Amino acid sequence: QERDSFRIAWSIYVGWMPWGYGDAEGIVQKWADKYDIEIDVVQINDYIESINLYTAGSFDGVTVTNMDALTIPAAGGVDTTALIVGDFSDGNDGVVLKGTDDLADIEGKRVHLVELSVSHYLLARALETVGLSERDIRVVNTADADIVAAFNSRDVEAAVAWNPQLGELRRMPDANVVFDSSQIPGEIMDLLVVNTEVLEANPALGKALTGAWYEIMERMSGDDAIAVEARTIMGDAAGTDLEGYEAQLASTTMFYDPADAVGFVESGQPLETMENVRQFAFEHGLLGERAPSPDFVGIQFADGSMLGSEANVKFRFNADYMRMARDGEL
Amino acid sequence: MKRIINQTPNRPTGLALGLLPFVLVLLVYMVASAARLAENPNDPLLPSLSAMAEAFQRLATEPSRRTGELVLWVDTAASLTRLGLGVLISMGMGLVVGIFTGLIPYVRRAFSPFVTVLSMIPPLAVLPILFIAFGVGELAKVVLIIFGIAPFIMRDVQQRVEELPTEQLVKAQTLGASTWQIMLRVVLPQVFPRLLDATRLALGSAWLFLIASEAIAATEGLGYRIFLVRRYLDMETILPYVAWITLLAFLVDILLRLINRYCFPWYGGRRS
Amino acid sequence: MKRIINQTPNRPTGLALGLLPFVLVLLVYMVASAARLAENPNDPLLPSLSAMAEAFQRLATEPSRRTGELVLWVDTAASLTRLGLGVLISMGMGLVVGIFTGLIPYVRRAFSPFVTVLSMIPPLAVLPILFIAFGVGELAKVVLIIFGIAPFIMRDVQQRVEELPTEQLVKAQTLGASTWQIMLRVVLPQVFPRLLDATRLALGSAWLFLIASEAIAATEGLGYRIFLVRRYLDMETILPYVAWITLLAFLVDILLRLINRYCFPWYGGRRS
Amino acid sequence: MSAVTAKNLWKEYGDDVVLENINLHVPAGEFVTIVGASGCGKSTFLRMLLGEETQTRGQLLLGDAPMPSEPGPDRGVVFQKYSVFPHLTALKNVMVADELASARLTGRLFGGARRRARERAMEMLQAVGLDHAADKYPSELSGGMQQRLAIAQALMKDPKVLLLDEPFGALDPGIRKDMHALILDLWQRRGLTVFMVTHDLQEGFTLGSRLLVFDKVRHDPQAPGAYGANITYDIPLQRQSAELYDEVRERVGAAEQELLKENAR
Amino acid sequence: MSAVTAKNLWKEYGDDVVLENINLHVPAGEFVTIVGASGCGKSTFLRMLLGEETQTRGQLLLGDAPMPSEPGPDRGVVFQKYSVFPHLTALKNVMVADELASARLTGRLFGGARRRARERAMEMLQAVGLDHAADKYPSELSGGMQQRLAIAQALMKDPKVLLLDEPFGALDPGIRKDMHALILDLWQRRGLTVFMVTHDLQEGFTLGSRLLVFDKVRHDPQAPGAYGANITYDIPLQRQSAELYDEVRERVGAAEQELLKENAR
Ligand SMILES: Nc1ncnc2c1ncn2[C@@H]1O[C@H](COP(=O)(O)OP(=O)(O)OP(=O)(O)O)[C@@H](O)[C@H]1O
Ligand SMILES: Nc1ncnc2c1ncn2[C@@H]1O[C@H](COP(=O)(O)OP(=O)(O)OP(=O)(O)O)[C@@H](O)[C@H]1O
Ligand SMILES: [Mg+2]
Ligand SMILES: [Mg+2]
Repeated sequence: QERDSFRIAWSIYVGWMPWGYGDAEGIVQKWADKYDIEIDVVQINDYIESINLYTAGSFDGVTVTNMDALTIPAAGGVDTTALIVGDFSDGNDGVVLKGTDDLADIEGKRVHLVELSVSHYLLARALETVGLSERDIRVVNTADADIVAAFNSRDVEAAVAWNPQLGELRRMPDANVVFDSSQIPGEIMDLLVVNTEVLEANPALGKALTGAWYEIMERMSGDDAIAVEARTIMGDAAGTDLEGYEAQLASTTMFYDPADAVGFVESGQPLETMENVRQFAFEHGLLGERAPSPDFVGIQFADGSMLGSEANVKFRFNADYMRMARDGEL
Repeated sequence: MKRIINQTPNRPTGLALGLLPFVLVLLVYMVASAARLAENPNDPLLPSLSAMAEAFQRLATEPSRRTGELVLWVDTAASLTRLGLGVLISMGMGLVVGIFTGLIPYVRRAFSPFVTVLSMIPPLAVLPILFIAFGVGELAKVVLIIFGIAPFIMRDVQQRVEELPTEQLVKAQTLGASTWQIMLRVVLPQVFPRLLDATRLALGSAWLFLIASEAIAATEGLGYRIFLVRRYLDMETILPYVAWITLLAFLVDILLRLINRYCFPWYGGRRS
Repeated sequence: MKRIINQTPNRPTGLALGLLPFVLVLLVYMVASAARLAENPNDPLLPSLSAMAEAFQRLATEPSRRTGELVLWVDTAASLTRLGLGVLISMGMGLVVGIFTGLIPYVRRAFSPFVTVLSMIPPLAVLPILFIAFGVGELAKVVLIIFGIAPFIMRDVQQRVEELPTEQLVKAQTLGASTWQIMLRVVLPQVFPRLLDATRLALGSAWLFLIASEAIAATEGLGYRIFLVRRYLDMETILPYVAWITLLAFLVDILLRLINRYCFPWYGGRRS
Repeated sequence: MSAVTAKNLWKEYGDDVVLENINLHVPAGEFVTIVGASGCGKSTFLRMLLGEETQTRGQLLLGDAPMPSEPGPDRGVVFQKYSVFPHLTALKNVMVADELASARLTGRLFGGARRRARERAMEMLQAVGLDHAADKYPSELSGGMQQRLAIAQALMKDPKVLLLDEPFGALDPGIRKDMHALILDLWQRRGLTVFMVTHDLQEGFTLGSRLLVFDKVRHDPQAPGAYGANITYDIPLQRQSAELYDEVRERVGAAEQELLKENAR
Repeated sequence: MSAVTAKNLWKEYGDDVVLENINLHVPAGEFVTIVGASGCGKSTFLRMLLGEETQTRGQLLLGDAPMPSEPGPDRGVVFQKYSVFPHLTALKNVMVADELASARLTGRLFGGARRRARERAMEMLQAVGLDHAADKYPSELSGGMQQRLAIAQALMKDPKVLLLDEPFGALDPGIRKDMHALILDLWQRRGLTVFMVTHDLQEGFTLGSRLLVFDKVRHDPQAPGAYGANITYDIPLQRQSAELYDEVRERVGAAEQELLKENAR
């Protein structure tokens, strides 16, 4: 049904900081006014909680990775559309070992990570590359906020983390990043997803959000004073500074230009990635105990191709709005 | 008509009244759940009672796909072990520190303000320090519980010791007791049931710290499971787990009451 | 030589003794910090006292580059507002429910078991449910505090009401008081100081829940800040914040004591 | 006019018989003292007169009507402890009686009504000799003063019957004698019917106009609760109460002085 | 032989003078009863005899040596309340005296030593008439029985001096008389020196062999703490104690019966 007031949740992460900036600087407001709607952008501290709230219907959209979008809202029956693919992790997630720089040495260790998150997925992909499986290690669920402190403890030898924590781990003496997401480029995507039904009934929401996003992108990219100031503000909001934030950006492939994003989404990569992801998710019970096979949830891609059940499509990649941005139709 | 404060329900009415709120909550839940499920049968938020019962049974009786363990029992054993250790050590520390600070003026002056300040520090905020000092294994979890409840128990025991009538201490001295003998034969046995009362009061916090520590770094445990499955909003697991924890908390509380009743028949008990 | 229980330090000795543990802890910290910093001057774990003092001063006096606000004061105001609201509402609920369940047998039978069960549910475990039910605004944080401490206060107030000597209630009736008047003029004023005592006991948990809820969804607040910088292990901020929270907790506790002392001169007070 | 009548009165708690077949007729204006072994049911009987407990068999009449089933303003009461409200000053403890009657909703009076209630209360405090302590809290009063206050409070509603459960049990012997003088004075002047439980046989004899002894007549060692207590002695104390009053007053004042003088060297 | 001697004894708390220039000489074997207004320092004096408090000026001698500065086994004590250990049965409350003496480290005896301590304790319980209640906890005993127990406990160490601070203050008059008989009996048989504080003047006169009255001689209304109490009367009660004992015993037994008979119709 048609509405004129919407709520979007975001959480602190390098690729999503622009939302906070756009909200504070009035850019989101400006675009919402243009389409005569209201958009409330809310920061949620705890990433998982923000997704849960979206799934429960408290929000119309949320910032999320491709994997969590599949396993939480989509598997929970909420038809979800990836409206904007903002970036993919290109070294922002990594496996860190103490005292060795060989990934194979991970065998038999207790690995600290946020269980069932993209870190877990990254670990699974990393283990494949050295012919190991999850059975060869022991996963210890560790809260993302505490992983840095935990790694300082003598009995922790291995961890998987994302930025900014990864940066902190990297700086510690004796720590080595033995595998990172730049070795599986494009597999960990940072998205803005919205509820499909809401989007279909209110295309203005999609247009306003996409328009705002790419205006922010334009502002923050480059080296002019405005861009530097924007990145300073984002760094500050993330609890670090300009330098720290730029270090994080360096390991992120931002799609500053909508054309790049459209190109990425329309390539075959998302399908390939989601195939891996859904197998992983199924193996770990992330699709729910009642999911009989990975095909339980259907995934639709920008070119119309499909994975899984066509009767139960709950996760869709949509390039329409990014294309409009590319073509200047917003 | 009597004033309402002078009216007492008879036994069956009383029982029925006591059940009423539970039945009401259950009904409200069932209606809300049915309404949500009618809209979206996959909605994870308010699963039906039968789905929860099924999930609980599965957790209790079917080996997990990933680890081959009976999840519920593994979690329960792990959590109760941590809780038990943390609480027992806290009790020991509370007893020793409380008796010394309560009984010996010099020790009281030296440690009582320190313990008071210690008890005001929010333990969750100093987690990083605990990690670094005690690692992230079982020890850290037990230490978090101790850090959370031991200062409280120490203060409570100290107060109970200070409340002992001076008359008793004087009497013991006129019977020739030394400080050590007074501790052993007069103070310790009288403080023990009060220690159990203090522990009962502290158990709520102990459960909280247990869950918080398991949420932060663990491979099994009741809190671990809840925070893990929270990742995919698996209320089918969370709600039965919450009920299970509540039941366990209840049983531990009753156990402590019974110990007090049967081991210390002379003790009238503190209300609460 | 007197027995050690009969020896009391004089005032200056007592004060010195009380300071001793604090000085010791400080010394140990300084030595440990210096040792770590000598090894690695960038070590974030145990910052020097001067670094912490600097960080604290910066937070307290320099406007944030991003928002132009004085971070420490914004955080403190936000947290105290939530805490205050949560605690006040809990007190109100505790007072009303406690008086009714304590005084009126029918109400007691109906709600007392329910409140008991409610007080056993670990609030952290139902955190996700609370956020969904109450949104992520201020309301949810306040509700978490209420959920965490109101059942405790209700039970405590109920017990205090039940402890009122029957003689008083009978006396009031022989003076012609109705149930409502008994509540208003006999029970309420007598229970009020006890309510403050119960609140003091519950404040530790209230802080805990405040910090936990701010960790999950907030844009300012003491718990939010600690959580935010925890990712960077920024102990320069965390430790002064912990000290600050401890100080605030202390002041609130003292405030409640003073209110009790001055507003209820007839009330001897419950120890603890 | 008869104040209280009991006809074949029984009180049982489950299988425990506390009072067994009590028959009693007390005319208005009597001062009944009740003694008996601990646990024999004296307080229970008083609680029945209060309306706190109901008989399980038989009849209990107040005047000609059945005893009301809950406490009310026609029967005042003073217990051994906890009779006064610790959170109110002496004056307010007494004023509260008028406030409750006049302000059904708030239980408080304001303005002129408050001033009048205050005056009435001050008079009552004066009557029990507490006017100098009007602004003190009960915890600041001695045990004897607290009991004076409790009596003042109980008399504010002008009850026909005054019930006293060991009112002086916790007081020192000297103070106790002052209290005897006070209660006799009030009984005289106000024409009260008084029921007073006491543990002090002496007190029972010297104070009342009639003494009741409660005791179990039958005993079953196997089942201590099988039989209840009855009135085993009902002794009219043969003195004109006015005379008695003077006599007691004299004795109270003089006794201690004499003792001291006699024995001093 | 002199048991207790006070020479120019003062006791001050800061600026508050509690006791002022007390001079006293009590030979061994006396039964000293102490009376005085509330708060005048009777308990303080007793606490000084106990060693709990120290004089601020003057001398206090036990025998010929200065009073020890803390309580010890040569001076037994019974308070009004809390004298016995609630967590021990009556028997163990008495046994504990021997256990503490013989087992310095554990405070417990085993085997034969335990049996002997048990026998001694049973004898003492018998002496105070509590042998039938040996296995009861204090909370299961009546007030009078608790005080008997406290006395038994206090006598286990064979103290030369027995200090009693209103030991019967909380008891009913009837029971109080039994206790008087008991304490006189023990005093007689064991040759104790007894100091007993009481609020009951009557008790002070009939029980002791010597009565001390504590009172303030000087008063300063501006500064109530400026002057302390002194001994204003020191009355030797001129009776042979054996006679007295018999007399009291008779009175106690007979008094109530007579009262009842006289007045019964
Ligand atoms: N609510 C009750 N339920 C069951 N038994 C009761 C109740 N109230 C009193 N009793 C019993 O009734 C008996 C009489 O009690 P009551 O208090 O009337 O004695 P009493 O004569 O006042 O004793 P005392 O002199 O010690 O005050 C006691 O055995 C007591 O246990
Ligand atoms: N530790 C103390 N510090 C200061 N003042 C004290 C202390 N102990 C007693 N006092 C004061 O000494 C005075 C005498 O007290 P004490 O208890 O000896 O009186 P008492 O004669 O035993 O009275 P009562 O008959 O009420 O028992 C009182 O005014 C009391 O306030
Ligand atoms: Mg009674
Ligand atoms: Mg005294």
